Amino acid sequence: MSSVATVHSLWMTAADAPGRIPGPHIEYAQLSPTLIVLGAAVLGILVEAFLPRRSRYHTQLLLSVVALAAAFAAVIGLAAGGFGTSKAHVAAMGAIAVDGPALFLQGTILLVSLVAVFTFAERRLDPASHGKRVDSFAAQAAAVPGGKAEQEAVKAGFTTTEVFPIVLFAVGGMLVFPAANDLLTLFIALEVFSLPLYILCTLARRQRLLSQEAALKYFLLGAFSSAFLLFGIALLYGYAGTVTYAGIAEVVADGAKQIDPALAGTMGNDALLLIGAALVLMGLLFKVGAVPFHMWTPDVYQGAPTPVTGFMAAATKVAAFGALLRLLYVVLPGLRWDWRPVMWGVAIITMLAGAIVAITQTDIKRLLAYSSIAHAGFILAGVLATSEDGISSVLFYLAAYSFVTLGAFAVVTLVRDAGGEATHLSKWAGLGRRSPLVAAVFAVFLLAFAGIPLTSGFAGKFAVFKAAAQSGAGWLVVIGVLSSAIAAFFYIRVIVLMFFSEPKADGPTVAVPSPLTTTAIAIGVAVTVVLGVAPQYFLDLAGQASVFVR
Amino acid sequence: MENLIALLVAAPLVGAALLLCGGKRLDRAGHWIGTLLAVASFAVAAVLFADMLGKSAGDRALHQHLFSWIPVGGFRADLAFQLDQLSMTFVLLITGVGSLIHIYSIGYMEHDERRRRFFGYLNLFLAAMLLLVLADNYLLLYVGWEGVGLASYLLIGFWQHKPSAATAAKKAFLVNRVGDVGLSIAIMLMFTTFGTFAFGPVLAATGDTGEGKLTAIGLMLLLAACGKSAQVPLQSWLGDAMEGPTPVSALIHAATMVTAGVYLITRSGAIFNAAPDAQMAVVVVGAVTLLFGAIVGCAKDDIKKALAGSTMSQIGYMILAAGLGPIGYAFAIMHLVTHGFFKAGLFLGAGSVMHGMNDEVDMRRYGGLRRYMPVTFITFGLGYLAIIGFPGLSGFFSKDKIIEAAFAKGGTEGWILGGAALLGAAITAFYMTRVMLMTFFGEKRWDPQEVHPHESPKTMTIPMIVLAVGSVFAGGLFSINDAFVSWLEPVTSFEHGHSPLSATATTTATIVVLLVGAGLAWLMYGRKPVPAVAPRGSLLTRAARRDLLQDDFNHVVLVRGGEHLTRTLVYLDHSLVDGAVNGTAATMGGLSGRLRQLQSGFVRSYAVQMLGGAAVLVAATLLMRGV
Amino acid sequence: MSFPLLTATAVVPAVGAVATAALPAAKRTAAKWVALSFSLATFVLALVIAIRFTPGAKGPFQLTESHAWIADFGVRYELGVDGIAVALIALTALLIPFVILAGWHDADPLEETRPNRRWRPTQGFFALILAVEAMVVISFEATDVFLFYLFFEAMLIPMYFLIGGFGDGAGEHGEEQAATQRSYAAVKFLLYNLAGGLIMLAAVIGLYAATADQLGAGTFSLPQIVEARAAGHLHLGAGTERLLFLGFFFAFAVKAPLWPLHTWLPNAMGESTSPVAVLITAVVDKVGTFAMLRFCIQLFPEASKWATPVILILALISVLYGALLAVGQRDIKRLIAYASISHFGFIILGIFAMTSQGQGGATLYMVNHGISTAALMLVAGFLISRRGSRLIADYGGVQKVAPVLAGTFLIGGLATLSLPGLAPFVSEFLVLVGTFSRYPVIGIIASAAIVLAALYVLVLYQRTMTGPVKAEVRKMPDLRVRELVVVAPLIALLLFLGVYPKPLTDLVNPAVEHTLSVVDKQDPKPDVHVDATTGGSRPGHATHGDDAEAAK
Amino acid sequence: MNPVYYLYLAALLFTIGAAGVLIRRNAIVVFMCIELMLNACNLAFVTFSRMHGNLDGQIIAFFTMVVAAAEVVVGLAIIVTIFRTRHTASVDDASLMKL
Repeated sequence: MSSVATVHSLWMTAADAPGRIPGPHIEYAQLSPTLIVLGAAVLGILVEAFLPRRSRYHTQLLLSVVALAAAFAAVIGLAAGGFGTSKAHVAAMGAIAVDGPALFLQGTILLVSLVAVFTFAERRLDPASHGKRVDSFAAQAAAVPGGKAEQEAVKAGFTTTEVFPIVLFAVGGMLVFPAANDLLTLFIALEVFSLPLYILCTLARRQRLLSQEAALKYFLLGAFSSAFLLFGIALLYGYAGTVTYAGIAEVVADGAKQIDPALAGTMGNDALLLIGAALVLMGLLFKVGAVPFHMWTPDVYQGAPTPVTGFMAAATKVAAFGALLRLLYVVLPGLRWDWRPVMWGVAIITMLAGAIVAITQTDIKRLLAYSSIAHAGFILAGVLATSEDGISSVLFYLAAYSFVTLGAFAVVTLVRDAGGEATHLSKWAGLGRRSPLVAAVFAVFLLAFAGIPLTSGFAGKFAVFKAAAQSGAGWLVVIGVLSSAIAAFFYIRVIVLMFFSEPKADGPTVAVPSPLTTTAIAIGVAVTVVLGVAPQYFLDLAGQASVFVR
Repeated sequence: MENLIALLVAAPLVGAALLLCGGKRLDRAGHWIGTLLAVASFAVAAVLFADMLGKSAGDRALHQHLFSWIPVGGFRADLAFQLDQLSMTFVLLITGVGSLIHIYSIGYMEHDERRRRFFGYLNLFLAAMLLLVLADNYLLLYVGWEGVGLASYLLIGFWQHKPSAATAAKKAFLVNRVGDVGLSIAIMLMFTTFGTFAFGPVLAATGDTGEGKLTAIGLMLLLAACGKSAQVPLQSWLGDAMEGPTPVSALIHAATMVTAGVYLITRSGAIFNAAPDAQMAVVVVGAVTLLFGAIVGCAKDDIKKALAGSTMSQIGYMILAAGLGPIGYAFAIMHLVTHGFFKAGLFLGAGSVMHGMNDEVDMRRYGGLRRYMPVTFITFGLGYLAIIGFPGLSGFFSKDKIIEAAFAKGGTEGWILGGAALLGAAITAFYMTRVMLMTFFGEKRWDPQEVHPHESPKTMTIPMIVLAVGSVFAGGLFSINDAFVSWLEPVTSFEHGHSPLSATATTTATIVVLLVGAGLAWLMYGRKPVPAVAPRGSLLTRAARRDLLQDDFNHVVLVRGGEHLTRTLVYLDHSLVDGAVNGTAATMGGLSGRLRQLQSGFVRSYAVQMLGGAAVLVAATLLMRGV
Repeated sequence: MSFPLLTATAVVPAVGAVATAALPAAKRTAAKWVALSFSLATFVLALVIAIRFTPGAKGPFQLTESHAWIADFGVRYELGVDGIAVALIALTALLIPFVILAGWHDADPLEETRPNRRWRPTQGFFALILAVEAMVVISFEATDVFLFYLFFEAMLIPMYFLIGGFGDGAGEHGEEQAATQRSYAAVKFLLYNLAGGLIMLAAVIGLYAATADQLGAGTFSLPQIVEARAAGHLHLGAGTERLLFLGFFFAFAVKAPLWPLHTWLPNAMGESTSPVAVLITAVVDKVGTFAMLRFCIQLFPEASKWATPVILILALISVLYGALLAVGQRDIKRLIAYASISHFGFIILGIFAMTSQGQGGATLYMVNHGISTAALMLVAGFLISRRGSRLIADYGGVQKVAPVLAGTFLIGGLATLSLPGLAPFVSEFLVLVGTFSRYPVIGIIASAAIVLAALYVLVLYQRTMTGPVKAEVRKMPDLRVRELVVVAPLIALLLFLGVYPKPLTDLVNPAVEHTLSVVDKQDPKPDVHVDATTGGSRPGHATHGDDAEAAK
Repeated sequence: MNPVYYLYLAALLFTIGAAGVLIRRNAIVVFMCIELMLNACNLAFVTFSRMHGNLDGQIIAFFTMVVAAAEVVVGLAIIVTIFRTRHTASVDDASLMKL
């Protein structure tokens, strides 16, 4: 908000002598994670521009990995420096919060992205074309699918190494999103990580029609929802006269403060406040994929290149829920009694709808999409606890969930047949007989989704439900467990398919991945098990990080 | 001395274990081992008996406590034996007759390749039966009670390859189980009433509790007795039980096991004495059964089934006597013992006949056999005379006493019961004479080409002779200055009944009816030849051939009804209980199918839904505030 | 701190599972022996527990272990055993070796050459069995509700694979359909129990919320909660307590299984191989009844009393219903399954009769039923494996060709109909007496099952074993040595515990007393007090002549 | 005149935009409608800014324009690719993925 604030003060002090405009005070050190990532992204663009084609892949990969690792290190540094707890404060002149939740979520996002980048860089799965190993991205996104240009591009062995900087941009946005401390920053961050994602969706090497369609849908609906978000922001601004979280919260807290009667129509007008809040919430709910704003999820998850889907499913949820938490806990706590019941409703239909619709899915990626919707519902249950337990449980759940998702989609990339990935469930029949290991790993992820004890899924579920129950929403918990019982059904279905049904003759083959994907999956399994068996350390972490700075 | 008691049970038990687990290598010596152990048990019994006679009537009861069996809370069941005069009587009967029948079986089962197992089962039976009569508490008695049930199941179904045998065995066990439920409920009642179910305390405490409870206990005990002793209404199994080898019929279904009911009632005398209603029920059951059995006995052409009917009826006498209370207990037991002798003898005789007639059981295919198997004829004849109560033989003394006691019940009841008993005596005479005539007299109705009747080997005849001797003299011995009564008196207590008729009157009446019955039989089967195929006969006859339709009743009501019930339940379990579960799953599937239609694939419909959602969201938020 | 015996007992089989699973495809026989030896080691440890355990010592639990685990959830790693737990652990550890032996060839791959060598069904089979054992053992030991819940739920997964993954190849309409039926049964089993478990999860969370609300810090430690309640620090409102109770009970009733939640059992037992079927009824389901006794009643005494009437009725229905349906079955294994339902009815009846006989009997029942069903089911399995059919109608006259098999089968059957002299009689009679002494009518109605049991067992025996020898059966071999080794000890045990159950009762009684003290229920007193010293019947008769007078 | 009218206008424009998104088939037009919605927001911002007498709203309007421009870049890129693939820009034709 630097600029806004300064200009504002200028306006007020127009009378006295113009002169020294005080430069904004930015704590670069504390913003370092974001800055590192975005800087790397810019570098990446330059690399694309100036490096010869053959050396780009490795450079980009190295660059992004180093950047993300460095950013993560920075986050750790900040956390160690106590910015998560004692020294938590609002940086960049009120634009960005540096506090526990922000750092925890940024850390999670960075780790997830790091792992995701591995899957992006995977080049062993697709059969080598013309002697060159290729990844799962289009040779030349601009070329018409099946057209002459594309064939040439393929023959020339082009690859879209741009994905790396694009991902970095997205990550940058995601880092800001949960830390945004005023509505404008929120909006900008949203766009900054959405636009790259739209692009990433179009880049699939196989089934490009689906890929492009997914992008279109995602883009249109995303833009549509962000328009609502923006309008909501406008209304809130109209209500409070400011867009800083603290400012709005203040106004909300002590209701209509005395202002000149001319503005009585707007200032402190609850209608503005409520409608605005609702619209902003809608914008965020769209991103987390809560019913009824979830339509994009299945289509986009299915159409997008699987590594992108994994990244999106994991990282976007983390970022969006972070923003949602901050909004509800920092901006609108005074409004609790208004939004809680509404959000309860949203949580319930999200849990139920997600679980129920998933039962009849036939495509593994769509199945996971719906399961992610159901999980959004579970997380909402934690969000609504409006207690520190609620925050910490959500943080923990997000961490646990994102790695499971990433791992699951990584496994999906392995199961392939002539037409690329074999995502239709019928193709997965008897996978357990063909390659028990892969099937077993996938089963672990599914069980984690289902929330079977001794997996991270169970710990997370228990945490959020516990928080909900303690906040007095016991019936929400009951509905939650019921819908997870329904959800269990389709996870089990997949396991049955993999282990108990005879393998088909023309079944898919399981490609042997490079160390990159292997690492990704391994990390996924490790996190799933560790957080399932010995979650205490991470619960503590989330616990310490569960205080928002105001 | 009391430490020997366990030995009584142990000997046959060891035998059973040896023979059943021993495997083929014991096939040769198996039957000898079995017999030896049975005899050993008898020897021990004899020793104990001698010792007991040496003591004064007061302290003859012995007691042996092995270990605490089931201790849970206030529930204390011990594995402990008690040997008093009553038990002693039974022990002698069981081991004695048992040993004889073991010996008999050696010959009888000679050609059966599973003889070893047969003897194993016999030993098992002895052990269980002895446990039953030696137990010092009802729960242990229950063990023996079901044990003999198992043994009889195994032995009835010994020729398992015959479906009829297997079915009969199953039937016997099931009907017995119904009775056993009665016993177990009785035990539970005792536990809740007295806090224990050991004979001593329970029987001592009958005074301190309400008659209602006691009546309930008594009726439950009666139910048990009915099951085991084939009394109406649970008598249906005994006839079919004749599917078993004849020695089995002799030992289990004539001499010992079926009399367990009488033992139970006599043993629980104190309870019944304090519960007149229960007593009355006992008497009625006894009277009804003694007529029922007798009538059935008249109509059967299968020699064993005829004898089975007679058994039923004779036990009816005992139960009747036991129901009369202190005036009857002793006579009940006495008749039980004498009956043990002659009925066993009769069965063995029948067995010997069948042995000689290649297992033909239809009396209409017999005739004039006295010439071919004299020993059998004589022993059987003596048994016959005994059972019809021919003056001077065992049956006369015991049965006569019971009839007298029945009259002594007093009032109209007395007359009715006495009359029934007399009638029973007459019918007994009739059907036994019938059996006698059809088997040993008249012209031969068998084909000399196929069957060559011959006398049985020594192993079979000797036991028959011994039993015959018993059935001749036992009654007389017992009645010498009421030896038997005074022997049992300390246990069962005895009162002299005051019959409206004088003893002599009763006796003469008995003899008269006896002669009438026998004469009638001679008129029907002695004078004119017996048709080789049964005539259609009167309605009653036909009913009697079918056990007075009692089986048909069971079949229609219980079996059919049960089948329908189970079939319905199986159906409901599938369609209703399970259907509910699968139903929910199906519903979910359907719901899911309908919901996913919303995902139409058109961006604009998504947008519409989002807008709608937004609208709802806003509306709801405003509603919450009530703006 | 002493040697963590309880943990070890759970860890050994777990290690065994890993070791077995790790063996390469070729080492099939080795896997079997490894599994067997580990299960035996577990049995030894269980014996050590039984020895180290001193019945009637102070405090509800012994050999306790306690470590911090997930502080945020108020979860501690708390183990401890009472007599009941010891008995059941011993049972489990005892049965598993037999299960493994009995299933020796059940998981051999059908044809030697598999498409790939990574598929190792045999290793998987035995590893899963051991995994189940480990989880069952630890859920018997857990005194922390959450810890218990964790494994109570987790054990579904290996069970699920055991049921769905391995069949006895005796399907009525060929292997293809058998496979589908199997996976249906497996899914049904899993979903049924998972649903129950999730309902329970809600209750568990509720319990945490309640304790956290009233004790400051949420806790799951059973002793702690019982203590707090006794000391009056913890007052769940009647409403809350009932809801929580129902949540717990539902899960356990599914597991037990109690009518009308039983329908998964016949499918599961019918489709799986008989060793697995034994694992289900004899071991895993016991966790349900055990948990009723340990958690439902001790955590929510008031609610337990409140719910008792309904539960007793349901249990009574199970008793009769199961027996009647058993009579109506055409499939040997399903018949045994329904018989088990009837028996579980008895167990639950005993537990909720709230008398020392009832609960003591119920505990004995768990053990005895485990042994007897194992005996019957395993012999049935041997029979089925010979003929390749589960249909009763396909047999006849077996005892002629395979007398030993028939004999053992009969003994198993007699145990199932709880014939006196065999172990189940003791427990069944105790349960009946215990029930009768507080609820006479229910006790009497339940006794009807005595007859029904005889009916289904004897009909089964008659149809399969007796009668003329069927052609298909003529070549049937008698029991082999391995099979005898499995059956003989079980039968011996049945006889021993039938004649001398005292060791078991001594073990169980104090635990039962403690449970009842938590619920504070006393056994009803008899009308007449007689000193229960068993003396000869002499003293009675001095007086009873007068009694007769008095009665008139 | 009362600045509130501008708010009404903004709301109206926003609604028109939203309606357009729902009604129009051509991706380009749909996209333009979204832009219209954004601009409606801008109007609202500016109005509020005037009412509150601070500049935040106007600054935000600038940011919004930038964002809108960025969206155009990305959006048109996507739409054009799809047009070249399918030779149609109708959003209803892009419905391969459903249910």
